[in-house]
Amino acid sequence: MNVALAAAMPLAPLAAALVGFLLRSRRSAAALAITATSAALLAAVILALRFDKPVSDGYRAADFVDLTVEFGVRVNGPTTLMALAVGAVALAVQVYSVTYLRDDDRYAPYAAQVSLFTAAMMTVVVASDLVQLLIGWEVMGICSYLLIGHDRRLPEAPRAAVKAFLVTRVGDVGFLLGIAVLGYHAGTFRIDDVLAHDYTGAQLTAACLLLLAGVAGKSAQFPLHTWLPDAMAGPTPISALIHAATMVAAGVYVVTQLFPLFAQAPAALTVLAVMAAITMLLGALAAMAQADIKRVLAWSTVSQLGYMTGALAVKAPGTAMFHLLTHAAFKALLFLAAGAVIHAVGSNLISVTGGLRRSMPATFAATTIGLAALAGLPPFSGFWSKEAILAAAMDEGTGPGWLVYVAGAATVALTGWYATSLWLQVFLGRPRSPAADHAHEPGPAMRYPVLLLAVPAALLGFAGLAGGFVDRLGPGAEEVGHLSAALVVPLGLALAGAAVAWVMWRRGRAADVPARALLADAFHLDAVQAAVVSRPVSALAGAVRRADETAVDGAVLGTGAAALRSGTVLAGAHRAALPRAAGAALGGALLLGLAAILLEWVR
Amino acid sequence: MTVADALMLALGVIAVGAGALVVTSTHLVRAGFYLVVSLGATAGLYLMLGAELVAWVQVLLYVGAVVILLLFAVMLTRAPIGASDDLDRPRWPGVLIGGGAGLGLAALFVAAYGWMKVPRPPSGTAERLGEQIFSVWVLPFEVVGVLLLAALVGAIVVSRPDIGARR
Amino acid sequence: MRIDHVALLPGYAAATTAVLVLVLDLLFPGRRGVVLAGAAVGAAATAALAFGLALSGDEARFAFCGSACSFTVDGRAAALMGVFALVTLGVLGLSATTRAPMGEHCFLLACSMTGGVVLAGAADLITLIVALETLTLPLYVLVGLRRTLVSADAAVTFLVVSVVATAVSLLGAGLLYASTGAVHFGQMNAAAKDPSLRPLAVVGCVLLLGGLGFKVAAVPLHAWAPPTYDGAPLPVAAYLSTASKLGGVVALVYVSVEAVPFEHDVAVAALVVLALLTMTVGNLVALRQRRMVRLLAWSSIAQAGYILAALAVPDGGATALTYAVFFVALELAAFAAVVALRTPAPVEADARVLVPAGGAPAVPAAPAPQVIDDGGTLADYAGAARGAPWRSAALVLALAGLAGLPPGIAGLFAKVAVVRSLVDSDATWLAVIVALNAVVGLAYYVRAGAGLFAPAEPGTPVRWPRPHWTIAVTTALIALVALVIGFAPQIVFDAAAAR
Amino acid sequence: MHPVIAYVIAALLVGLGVYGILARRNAILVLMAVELLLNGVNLVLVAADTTVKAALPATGQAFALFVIVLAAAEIGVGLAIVLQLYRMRRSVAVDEVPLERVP
Amino acid sequence: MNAVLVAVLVIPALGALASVVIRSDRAGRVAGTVAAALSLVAAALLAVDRAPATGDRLSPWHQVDVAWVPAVQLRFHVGVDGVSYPLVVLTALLTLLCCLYSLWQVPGERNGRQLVALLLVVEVGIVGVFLALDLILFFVFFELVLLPMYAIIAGWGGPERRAAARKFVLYTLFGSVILLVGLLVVVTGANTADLVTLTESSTLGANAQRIAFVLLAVGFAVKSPLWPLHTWLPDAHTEAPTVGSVILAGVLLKMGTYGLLRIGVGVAPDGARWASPVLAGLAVAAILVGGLVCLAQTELKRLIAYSSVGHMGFVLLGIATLTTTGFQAALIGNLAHGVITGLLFFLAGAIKDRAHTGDLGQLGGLRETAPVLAGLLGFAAIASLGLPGLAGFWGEAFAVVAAVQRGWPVAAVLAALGGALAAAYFLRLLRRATHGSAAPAVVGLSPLRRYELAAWVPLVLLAIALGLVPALALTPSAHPVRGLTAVTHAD
Repeated sequence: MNVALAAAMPLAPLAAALVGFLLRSRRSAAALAITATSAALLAAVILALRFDKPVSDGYRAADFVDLTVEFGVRVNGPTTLMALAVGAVALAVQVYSVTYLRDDDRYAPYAAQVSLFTAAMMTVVVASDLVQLLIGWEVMGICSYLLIGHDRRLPEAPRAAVKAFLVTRVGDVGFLLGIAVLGYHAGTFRIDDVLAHDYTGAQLTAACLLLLAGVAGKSAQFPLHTWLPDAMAGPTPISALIHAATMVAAGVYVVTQLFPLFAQAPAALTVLAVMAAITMLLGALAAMAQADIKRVLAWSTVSQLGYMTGALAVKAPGTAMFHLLTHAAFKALLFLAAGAVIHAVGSNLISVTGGLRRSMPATFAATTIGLAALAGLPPFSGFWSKEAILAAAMDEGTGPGWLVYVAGAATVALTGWYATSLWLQVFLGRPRSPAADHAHEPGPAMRYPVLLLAVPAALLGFAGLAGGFVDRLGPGAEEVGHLSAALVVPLGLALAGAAVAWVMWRRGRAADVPARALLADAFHLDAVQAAVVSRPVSALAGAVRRADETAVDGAVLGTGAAALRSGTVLAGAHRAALPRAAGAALGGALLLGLAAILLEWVR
Repeated sequence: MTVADALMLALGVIAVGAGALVVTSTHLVRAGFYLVVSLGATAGLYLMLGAELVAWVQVLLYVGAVVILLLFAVMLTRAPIGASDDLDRPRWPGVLIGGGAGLGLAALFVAAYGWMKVPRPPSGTAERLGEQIFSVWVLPFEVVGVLLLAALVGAIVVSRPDIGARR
Repeated sequence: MRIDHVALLPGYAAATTAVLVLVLDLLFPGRRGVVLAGAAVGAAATAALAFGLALSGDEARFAFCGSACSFTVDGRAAALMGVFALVTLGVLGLSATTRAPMGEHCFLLACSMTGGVVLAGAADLITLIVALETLTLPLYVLVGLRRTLVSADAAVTFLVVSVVATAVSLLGAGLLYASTGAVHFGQMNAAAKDPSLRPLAVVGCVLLLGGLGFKVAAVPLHAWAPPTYDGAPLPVAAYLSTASKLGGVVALVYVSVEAVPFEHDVAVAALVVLALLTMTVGNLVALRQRRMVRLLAWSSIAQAGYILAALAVPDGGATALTYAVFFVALELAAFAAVVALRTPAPVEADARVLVPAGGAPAVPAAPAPQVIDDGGTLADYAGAARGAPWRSAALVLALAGLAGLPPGIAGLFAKVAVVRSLVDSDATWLAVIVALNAVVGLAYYVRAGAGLFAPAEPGTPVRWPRPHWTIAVTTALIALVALVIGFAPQIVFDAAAAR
Repeated sequence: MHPVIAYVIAALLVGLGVYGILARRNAILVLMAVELLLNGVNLVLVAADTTVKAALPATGQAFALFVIVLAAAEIGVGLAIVLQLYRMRRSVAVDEVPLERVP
Repeated sequence: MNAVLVAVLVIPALGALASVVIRSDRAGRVAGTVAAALSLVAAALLAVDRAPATGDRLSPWHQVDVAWVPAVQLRFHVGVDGVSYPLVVLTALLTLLCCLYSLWQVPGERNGRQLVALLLVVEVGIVGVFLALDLILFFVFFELVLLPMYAIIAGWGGPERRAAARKFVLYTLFGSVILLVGLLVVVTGANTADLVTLTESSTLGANAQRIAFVLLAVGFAVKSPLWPLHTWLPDAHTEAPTVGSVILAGVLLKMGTYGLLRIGVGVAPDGARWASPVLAGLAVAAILVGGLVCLAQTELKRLIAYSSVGHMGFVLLGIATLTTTGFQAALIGNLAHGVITGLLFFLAGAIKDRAHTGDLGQLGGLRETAPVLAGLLGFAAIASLGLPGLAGFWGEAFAVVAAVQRGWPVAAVLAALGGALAAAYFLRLLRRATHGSAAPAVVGLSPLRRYELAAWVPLVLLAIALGLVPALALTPSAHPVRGLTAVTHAD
């Protein structure tokens, strides 16, 4: 039964997607998509309620004789929670999109793509085999590509879409190789068998580092984070679903699922810690300087993902899982709310908002909850998970632990700053544009998902006090729900950040951060990437093409031309009179005779 | 160095000398006559080597027929009777290849036989040869008959354009 | 002196045909059809007798045996006689509209056939050379019978080079006799002990092979072939490139395999050199040809190169003959298609080409263009595929076969056989060269074939008149044969191996 | 007697024939040169009879006879063809006979 | 069943004959199409009542064995097994689709029945290659394809067709003559041309095996094509008519890879092991060069052609590893490439026919004016860049896995990067062709016809099916592949 439920979670949206691509009318498309997603969510709920012990089942899908690939499901605690989160956010987004894309004639394929994404994400969640997981993993990527490129009005959309897919794909090269290493040594790709297999240290380190490349790509970790902010060109609901709640978290989720391997590869964990520290600080700093609501949220996502990987780096996957869930809730909430704001003022820019407190009370309330959770203010969900991570880092105590702790603490302050600053600039004060003057709440289909998401964003933290929930988070969740005296430090930092932001806002200088240009451009890492990778590759491509056409093909054509030329020369030798023929005959005979004699003599 | 050798040498000198004139003379007609001389001398050599039949056939067929034919051809092609200077092409290929062939062959023979001495072959081999031709070599003999017939008809049909015009 | 007249039957038949034609021509002056029919019947009878002989029994038949026999008819020889006769038959079938006097045309062909038939059975140098000469000499005349400047040039070229080559091979034969004291193949083999005479034998062997190389147009004795083929009437060109070439191959096989095995390595060296030169030069020059018949001529030179290559390996004789037979079938099919496509214009046109004695240009003049009586340029075939699909199909089949590609599977098997025998005797390098030459070959075969499908250029009124019915039938039959032996090649392989 | 003399004479005749074939423009002279060459060949054949221990005595002479006949036949046809060439070109110069043809 | 085996070869031949002799163009095309359909049925039927496996390396399900030309050891020995069966079916299917397409659309609208006839002849040749169990017979069929394909390109192709067709026929003939020498080295060395015997018990000496394998590999590499012997492919593809490109990319190239696996590896395993590193190196080079050239390519069909070079590189890499994983990956990669690239060329042809240009600079905004076409193009491109869940994935991913397995990490990494390159150039293609605002060239395109969809949909479904149920292709070939690697690893 549980197996069937788990199988239903990806299959229902998949079916909806396949059918949906053929549909034309938006009504039926919407109905189909919402039904299927609800079905998936329902299955997830039932599964979460019925779940008692981990199960795993599957069938052999591909037979490579000495390697086999299995398609199946593998259910354990984190699986159920993750499925729940994915289902909920997906449903919220589907409903929200119906209104958000009211006047878009390509809604039907959009809905189908979202369904396909849901199916892929669910596949990643329940996959029982690494290759199966890879399938879901990459299909998510292509859906993200398609959906980012959805908006035809934005000239930068296609570029952003391609960038998002390519950067993650580069990471996936490592992911594929990592899977290959694991599967080759274990002789199978079944996750359970892989976890059970006894690898040598070198194999593990290699495999884990390779996997981390993929994780970095998907979860936008430094240095492969550059695609996520650009991905904001996609429709806001997509940003909420894919680039905040689910796909970007998939990397973290996969690591939690494979954590036993990472636990034996300290080198990989150290790398992960460094990655995480850089990522969270980088994200927070960049978020401070953005002028665009969505980009603020995007960078904050980067930074929050840094927290999760940091938790993993300090061997607390359960805690990472916890933060993943809370983050999914409040970040989805924030994006959808931001969507409402953008919808109301018709622009992404913070500078055209202001004083929306009165005109959009519901959105204001929801955003307040979301930002509070983001900033880690008690009692909102973000507070609990972030505290747990920092506590875990402190307990870890080793170098990586401290690194994560210090970076995390610093990030808390920065987060407090930009969260508050955003909140103040958008909702308080006076409207800074006519659009902000006439802003109004969106329709119910957009309002209710926001409000519904506000509930977990506010309260999910308390689940950490429930033992059963904590067990489901999987190993390394000891810190969850245990508050210690140490929490005053981050809390204080957060409040300090908020205070600074308030002061600056009061002085009307909320926007001018020190070194604004540098931060806004995230330390010019994009330019670096272009200079180090993109441009050399395209230059190389041009060179190779020229070489292929001139040298390789040239050799071929040259041979032909040479044959023709020699033909011409020889034919010219025959453009003569009869005696030459006789001469050739006699001369040839003479030469043959002489040659024969010489041959005779040498013998 | 016997009498026979001396005789052979003399005939040889005649044959070769006349041959040289054949291929160098600037008079077409004279070239024909030099050819007669050369062939005749060779016939003499055949006699020395005990091949009467060959010798006489040579005299009859060549000196009697072939050369006459050649001379007729010379006349029919309205060739100048006197000296004409346009008979020769650039010489060097001829000199090169001809010289190479002649001297090479000569060297070959000298190397092969040296100053070997053989008894002078008995004369009167004619009848033996005759019966051989009509026993062992009768097949090529018959075929040669066909060949000559073809040559005859061919020569006629080529040299008489009016046959071609007939339908 | 034992004479097995059964063995001689095909020869008799051939000679009789010649005489019969002469008589018929006297009895029925101007009745071209009768003469042609008579000749055809004679050739058919010869072929029938030969193949009957081939199938009659396994043991070889001998004739004119003193201490050794000068005429041997085994299965292979009989089959070859049959092939000569069939080729002659085919050429006769294509001659229906030739502008040469029919009586002489058929007579000379019959004489030539006689030479071929005897050649197939020859077992001593004298018979071999006489037969070969009988095969060749009538062709001088036939080539000249078009009575145009071009054909006169062709005839003289053919004559001079041929005479020279004959002289060379005679010299070789003489040296061989001088060193071995025998002319019968078997005995020559046994003789040649005296080491001081070996150089003579070596040179003789090489000169003989070289001289015979003229008949297969092996480089450097090849230069006569293109102008001669191009100048000759089409059927005669067909005969030259098939029967005459086959004669050369037979002679080469007999000499190199039967007569002078004691000089085998020398023979091989000579043949390899000839083969490399021949196939490469032939193919490369063929690339530049614009006239159909010249292209076929150069391609047949290249093909001779493959045959020589096959000859250059031990027991390559059978392979060489096999290849030669396949080649003859395809080449004849090609020429038949060309004849069928280039149906001569009405006879009145003659007056214009026949330069009357008296006022002739001193410089080589291009043939009067308005008269279609030669292969023409490749461009002249544009639009043929549309105007004359079946004839074009036959030509394409033949060209494909010559290139060694399906649908002309016969050619493919021929190539396979040659490469196989080369690889088999560890001459893989030579096999590779042959293979690469095949690629060059395809280049011009494709060009010729594609020319048929090119759209006829506007302005020139291209019409494809129906050919004379005998030509049509003959072409169809030859193409059919070329196709069928592609699917049943084993016949040829067996015949070539039968001793 | 010393057959080598005959042989050398033959060789020289052959050489002269070759030279003639290559150096002469007039077709008839070319044919004469061919006769010279064949004559040399005959001399070789006849001389061979005296030196070699023949399986069948005097084979060389027989061969020589056949060669003479072949030569005669060739000359006959050859001259006819040369005459035809003359009718066409009013000239029998072999180096006016082209191997290549302009289409 | 053996009757069916022969029928698979005979039906298309008869169809070709029929469509030529029938006077009416329309009727000729129909007759040919019917024959193609019948041959597809026959091909599909081959899977039923298989003979039990006799050998462990090559044991045909059905076979026909008749003496033909003993002199060159040629027997008419054909048979089908798990390795060849999917390819045979694919060939029959693609031919049928091309014939269907040609029922309505023939370039220049000139003598379509000849085109159909040529397509059928090509089918005979290709199917024959896949069925042949005799080396010489294999070669005969291998050659049979050349001239008809030349005629298709030269007769119905684009403006530069003559040169392209010439290059194609000469270059590939070069390959096949080298192949011939290699085959004959094997035949004369082992004194048999029977593939079953040779594969089951190779009596070939090590040295002969090396010579043979090198010659065979060169021959097949030209056909496949393997860098640097690939330059005939882009021209041929660019100039060939749509159906020509489809057949060319879909199945004709497979003759090379199939031959390399079935004959090269099967007959000269020692030679294969000896040469495999070089082969792998070239394969990786092909992957990277193909990808990079595509990245700088501006012509639609040329780009797809070069992508084929890259994809076949993956297949050859799989073969070069000499592991079961590699072989299986190569086989399914063959099929996937056939299906997907066939679809891509169909679409490219449709676009070029409508927009009258294949220049990516002049295309653009296709999804605004022709959303379905753009969607299908997107699907095909995504499938072709090896997205997991679609057909292309298995071959490429597991070629990489096989490289890891063989202990060639560098090759694996480079190949995987090549996969990323594939993503790069295909997304670049989509961005240039479909995204953005509609370019003038793509405004007012005629809508898709029903027959076009009929020709494409089967390929789309097949691409999805192979992606989700790879067992379709992998299960039948598992047994022979195990046997083959048993040979190559027998030290």
